[in-house]
Amino acid sequence: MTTLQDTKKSSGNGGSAGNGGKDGRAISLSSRQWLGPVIALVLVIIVNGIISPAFFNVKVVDGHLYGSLVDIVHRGASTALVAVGMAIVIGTRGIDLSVGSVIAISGAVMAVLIRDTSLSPAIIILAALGAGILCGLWNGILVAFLDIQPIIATLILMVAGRGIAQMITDGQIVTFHGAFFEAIGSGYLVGVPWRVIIAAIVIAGLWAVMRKTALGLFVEAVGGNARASRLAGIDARGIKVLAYVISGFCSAVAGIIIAADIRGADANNAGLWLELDAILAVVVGGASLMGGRFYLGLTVIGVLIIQALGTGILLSGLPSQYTLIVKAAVVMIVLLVQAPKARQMMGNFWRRRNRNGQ
Amino acid sequence: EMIIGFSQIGSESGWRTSETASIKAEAEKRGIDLKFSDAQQKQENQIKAVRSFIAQGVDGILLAPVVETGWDQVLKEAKDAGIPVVLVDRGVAADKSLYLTKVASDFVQEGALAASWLAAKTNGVCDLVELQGTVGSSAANDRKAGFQSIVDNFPNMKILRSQSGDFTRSGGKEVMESFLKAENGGKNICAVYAHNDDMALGAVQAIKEAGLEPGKDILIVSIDGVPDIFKAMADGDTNASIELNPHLGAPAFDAIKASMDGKDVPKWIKANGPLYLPDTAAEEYKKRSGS
Amino acid sequence: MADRAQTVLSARGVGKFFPGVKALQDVDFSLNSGEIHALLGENGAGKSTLIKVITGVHPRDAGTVTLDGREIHPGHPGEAQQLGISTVFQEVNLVPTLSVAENLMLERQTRKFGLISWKKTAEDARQALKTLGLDIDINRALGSYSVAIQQLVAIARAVALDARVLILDEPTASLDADEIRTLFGIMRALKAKGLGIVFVTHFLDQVYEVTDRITVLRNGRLVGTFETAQLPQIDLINHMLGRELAEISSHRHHASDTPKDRGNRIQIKNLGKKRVLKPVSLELSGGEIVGLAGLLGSGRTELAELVFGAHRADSGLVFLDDKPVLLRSPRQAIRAGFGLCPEDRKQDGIVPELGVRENIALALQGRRGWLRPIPRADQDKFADDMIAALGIATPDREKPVGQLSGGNQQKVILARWLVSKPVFLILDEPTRGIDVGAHADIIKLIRDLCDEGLALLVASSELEEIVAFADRVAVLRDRELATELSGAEITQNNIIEAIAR
Amino acid sequence: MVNERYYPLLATLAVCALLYGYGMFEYRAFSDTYVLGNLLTDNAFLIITAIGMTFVILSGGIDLSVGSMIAFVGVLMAELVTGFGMHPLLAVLISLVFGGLFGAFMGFIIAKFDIQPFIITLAGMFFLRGMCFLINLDSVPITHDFVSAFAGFRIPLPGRGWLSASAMVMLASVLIGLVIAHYTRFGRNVYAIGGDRQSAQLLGIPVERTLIQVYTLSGVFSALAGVVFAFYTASAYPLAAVGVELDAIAAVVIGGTLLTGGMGFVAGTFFGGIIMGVIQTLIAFDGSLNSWWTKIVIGGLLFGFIVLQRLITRSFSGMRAGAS
Ligand SMILES: Nc1ncnc2c1ncn2[C@@H]1O[C@H](COP(=O)(O)OP(=O)(O)OP(=O)(O)O)[C@@H](O)[C@H]1O
Ligand SMILES: Nc1ncnc2c1ncn2[C@@H]1O[C@H](COP(=O)(O)OP(=O)(O)OP(=O)(O)O)[C@@H](O)[C@H]1O
Ligand SMILES: [Mg+2]
Ligand SMILES: [Mg+2]
Repeated sequence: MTTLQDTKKSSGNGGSAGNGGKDGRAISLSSRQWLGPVIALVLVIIVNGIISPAFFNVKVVDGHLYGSLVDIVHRGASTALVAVGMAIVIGTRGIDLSVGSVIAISGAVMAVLIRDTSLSPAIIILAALGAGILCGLWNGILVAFLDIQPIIATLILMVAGRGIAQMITDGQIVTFHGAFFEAIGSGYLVGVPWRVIIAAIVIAGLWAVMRKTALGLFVEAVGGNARASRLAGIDARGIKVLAYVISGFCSAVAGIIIAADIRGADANNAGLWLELDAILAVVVGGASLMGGRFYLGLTVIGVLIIQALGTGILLSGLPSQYTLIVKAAVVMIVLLVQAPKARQMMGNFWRRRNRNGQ
Repeated sequence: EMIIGFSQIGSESGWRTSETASIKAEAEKRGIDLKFSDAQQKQENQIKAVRSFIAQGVDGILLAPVVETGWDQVLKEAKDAGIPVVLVDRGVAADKSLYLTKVASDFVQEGALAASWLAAKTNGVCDLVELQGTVGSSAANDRKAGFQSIVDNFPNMKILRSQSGDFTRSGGKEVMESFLKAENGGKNICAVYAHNDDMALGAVQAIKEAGLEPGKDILIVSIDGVPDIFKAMADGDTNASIELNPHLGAPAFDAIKASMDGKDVPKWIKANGPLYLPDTAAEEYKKRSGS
Repeated sequence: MADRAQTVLSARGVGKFFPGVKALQDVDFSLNSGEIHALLGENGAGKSTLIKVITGVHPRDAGTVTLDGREIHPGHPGEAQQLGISTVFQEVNLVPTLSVAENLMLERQTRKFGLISWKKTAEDARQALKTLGLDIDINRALGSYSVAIQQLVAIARAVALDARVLILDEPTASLDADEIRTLFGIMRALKAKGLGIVFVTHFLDQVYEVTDRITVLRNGRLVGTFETAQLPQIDLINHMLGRELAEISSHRHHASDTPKDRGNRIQIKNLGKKRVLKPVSLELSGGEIVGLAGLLGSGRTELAELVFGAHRADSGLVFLDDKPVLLRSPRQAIRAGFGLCPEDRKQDGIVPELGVRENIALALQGRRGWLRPIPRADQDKFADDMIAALGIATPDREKPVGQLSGGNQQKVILARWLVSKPVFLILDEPTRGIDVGAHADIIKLIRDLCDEGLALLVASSELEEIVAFADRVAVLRDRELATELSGAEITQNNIIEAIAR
Repeated sequence: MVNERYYPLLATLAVCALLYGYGMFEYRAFSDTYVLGNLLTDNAFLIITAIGMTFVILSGGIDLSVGSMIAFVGVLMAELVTGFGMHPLLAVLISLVFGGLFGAFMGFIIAKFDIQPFIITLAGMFFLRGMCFLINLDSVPITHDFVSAFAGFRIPLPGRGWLSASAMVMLASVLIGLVIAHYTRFGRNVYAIGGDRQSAQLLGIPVERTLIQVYTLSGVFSALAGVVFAFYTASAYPLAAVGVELDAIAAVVIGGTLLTGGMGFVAGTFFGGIIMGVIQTLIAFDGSLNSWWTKIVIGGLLFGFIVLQRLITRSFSGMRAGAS
């Protein structure tokens, strides 16, 4: 049963003073926002299980968790980081196409420093993160201060950034060794992959900063109506810059993880087309590209849906040429099921049927 | 001084960057003014570049075509302008009179060579998995076809699974991880055939992380001969790699020179690389990483 | 006339539900040809919703609508237009990026051989504006004009459509007396031609001036339809509110005798900007309310924006208690304790996706900075207090503001500034679209704040409002301060004289 | 004085002229009509795509499926002409109809269900690319007399250059785009919807229908671009035109169209496409940039132009203000 319509008792609509607001528990759409993505995720996972019964096997190999389910989280960690940064940018009514290039740049900085210097890992990581933050700063300034439209502003770095990364690595995959970095890529802490822990920490930290301070509100206000926010005393430009900086930072962390994973910086291919998956995840998680609202938790679920889908396709043994079609179809279905308009239509349809049935 | 235009596909892999570097170095050595254009993986950009070379009246053009078809028109224009075109590292499906020569190896043959080696190594009994290159790319198509043509002759050789790892290291690793899971933790898999070395290197890590020993529990054969694969072979992680020769500058320039001198040039200057095995790997690695 | 009248448009048993809100329930409404019919009710009563249901913006959940006796089911406003229902919706609903001419002629450009003839179209556009006596450059983007001009263009467009029924949802909200007179002239002429006109407003004297009948809605239900001539104003108000209106004290507010003691002395000295506003000097102190009067485009909004730092002034300074205030951005103004409730609530006011609570907390939070979030409990309390004090009609405090009725959006923005406790508040057309009941509440609230030492500058096109509560009135003319009136000088006639001189 | 709404267009024109002038100044061969003819020919498919994209962007949307559409139409044509022996013109017709239908389908979902165009067309992009792989994994020639005649057709220009059939199709498309944008109700409605969708709806514009038409139009234009591309290379390749959607968007934006919708010009898109082409040509003429510098320079030039355009637009406004 859909209960989209009116769940309150018919006490009028609070037209007279003092009546509204007290009864704040009326179920609004937003409180059920999580339903669609979670159902979609469960469905994809169930289908995976049907395709490949081994899918649900999780066992302990060499003292760490091992299995397809673990793989989804493991592989999804870097995409989730990028997507969460993307969600915040989208919250300000922006978009960041440069994340893939930022991943390449931070990975390249890290690999080259490891290869050519004997700096301590902490400094190398800081340098890689710094590179990502600089990239974000550049995007933010273009968008907020030069008023360049976000798609184009970040397209610039998307194109040039990969060139910069290639320049740093000389167009070769720079391989490196070192226990510390290998652990980041494929090490475990009490059976849980380090990269998952890192991603979880960063995402939880961002969630706290966004939701436990007023920053999240500011981001959403700026995305909803930048002019009005400015007039309400919010530094709209600053908030925009900050959003891109956060996105740059998240991409840099992802870049570090990705490079550590293959023990090399692949400037040519690292993070290629990842921006599309990240944006997809944000939208599958229920946010609007028109800004004004963002959901970090649902974005992560969106990432897991996409990752589970990819893993499912690989497990199914379906020839590679079908991958894109399946992906397109599933994304389409998930979006349609989630779209409020479509739900509304289905709701109407059900009500009509029930009415006729009675 | 000779002016030669070089339209390169892009810089999508370390191998291609080496090829570019090698051709540039060769040009410098010979005092050739090389006009380089990177097409960012797009045929239309390559056509633009070739036309720009024609407009500038260069003495010759090197073209590393991103795809095999669609060159007739622009090659005709070059021919009309009297500019010889040398295809490097890949061929085109155009009339042979439209270009001077092709300096390239044969992808199909590479695939066949890999399969032959594997068949010999396993006495024709092997269930293997394949890491394909980018779907639709000619290198992936041909390396797959060549390999398959040999496997078809061995009833006890079977390709269990074949997925695209997009020619990248992380792609190879991710796909291999799922193969291992789908094939009983890797116990069903006798060998991996990777369309390039980078994917093989990714697979090595996936196999290690699954608790198996690459090169022993699962044999690995790949193509390209990038420096890192020699290290891996020397360490015993992979078993064979077929080199794709990146040093195509010298034969290409020679061909242009020869045709200017009015000499005949063969239509296909084969540049196939050999199959390398672990025994020479350490030495080869030293050679390649040293230079 | 009434007996020969014939029903053109009628709605029976109309219902409309939004999640959590019964916006309309079993509403009947009928409109005769050749009449002007007022549709009245509090903010959120369902007036705009009824109009939107009739014109096909929202699908209706129950009931029938007939036009000339035939049932109609317009799927979108375009179809309603084709059927002969021409509408000016609440808020300006034109396209700011298009030129004035294009806005006027959208979907009805003159075509030759299937292609638009721009020359003819421009002529028609000019013609349409002429009926309203509006002389502006029709090739400029509509967005470059003030809200009032945009409102007039929207009316011109609706009037120019050859319609059977004309619906005007608060068309007079941002117009001044002259324009309203022109509009009424046009309405009467159309009525004489046999059109049926639906007219929504919160100005009761306008209702008595032009309408023939009145339909009152309350909480989404029909209260009744009445002959205007037979309904005393006090009864009308009771019908609308469903209670007696607390008496509005009509005598003017007086600033305390010694305003200087209160602090919060604001001095505006030679504040000006080239091509926008000639230097203006004005002083006001805590507890004082200064009205800002002037014609359309006289520069009231500009002055407000300069004082608030929304635009940077070329010349002049603003002092607070003799200390100059840096006004490079609204943020700095807000830090100094200034507030501005903007004129254009859609563009500059609401953040539509955010809820009522968040919108109300925004300015206060902006002042505190992001590091010191207002605790949720406080936010809830602020929101609930304001919802109660201003009578904001909303099912709960989390409802996205974009889904509130126009008047309630205005209340939310006002609430935003009230909770931020400014020392100097500028209100630009603060009561636009606010119903009579709330109007009184708001004026009372503002007075209370002034008694606590707030200095208030109110720009308004409603002279009564200014007369009702201003201690002094500054009159702007042609982007220049013309005169100041104070004390007994403040009468509607004096202000009109000063404006029009 | 020119209406201020045309400043971005003038700015684009100025940038284009500046860039071309630089080329002529720097390289002797650049002033040859051969280069001009090549520019028109080589960028024909991009500009045709970008015209369709202009309408989408004007309506406030975006269409990411265009690149895949180009590839798919090529593969489809190859299959029809080479596989089924169909006459190319019939195959063209089928392709255009397919493009329109596919666009209409995406538009339908975008308009009816209110789902973001970015995502729907992204799914469309995946889907069409996937369809290419299903039909054909290889690059294949399209051999037919008509195709070679089209590819070989040329009207000589003074100098060494010529106008190719592709270029003429492109110029015709620009004209058609101009007429649709500025002289039809549909065109003006697109501007209105992009300017303020809600208001447009209230003003009586059939928003849903218009949006469906916009994506249909984009589908047809990108299919036409696919046809031109297939004829231009006389071949089909499932990986063709990867990333062309971004080039098209860049061309539209460089042409002075606002991505937020409601403001922009088809003529600007034409020059935007030419600017993109001139950048490529200049880099090829220079021939000294290595792979990574090529990327960095393209990004840098993109940045430079957008900033330059801003400055020019602003100084136009300044001039006007001074005059009045
Ligand atoms: N799109 C919407 N979604 C949800 N609720 C809505 C929507 N539009 C209107 N409502 C609700 O319907 C009720 C009636 O609103 P309506 O706009 O009709 O009021 P109104 O009488 O026009 O008030 P005002 O005088 O303030 O304009 C309000 O409670 C409002 O919150
Ligand atoms: N009659 C007019 N003709 C041309 N432009 C006008 C006219 N009236 C206003 N404008 C434009 O509208 C803009 C807004 O004017 P402004 O906000 O100062 O008016 P106001 O005094 O606040 O009156 P209101 O708020 O009632 O419109 C001005 O920048 C001006 O360009
Ligand atoms: Mg209303
Ligand atoms: Mg004003």
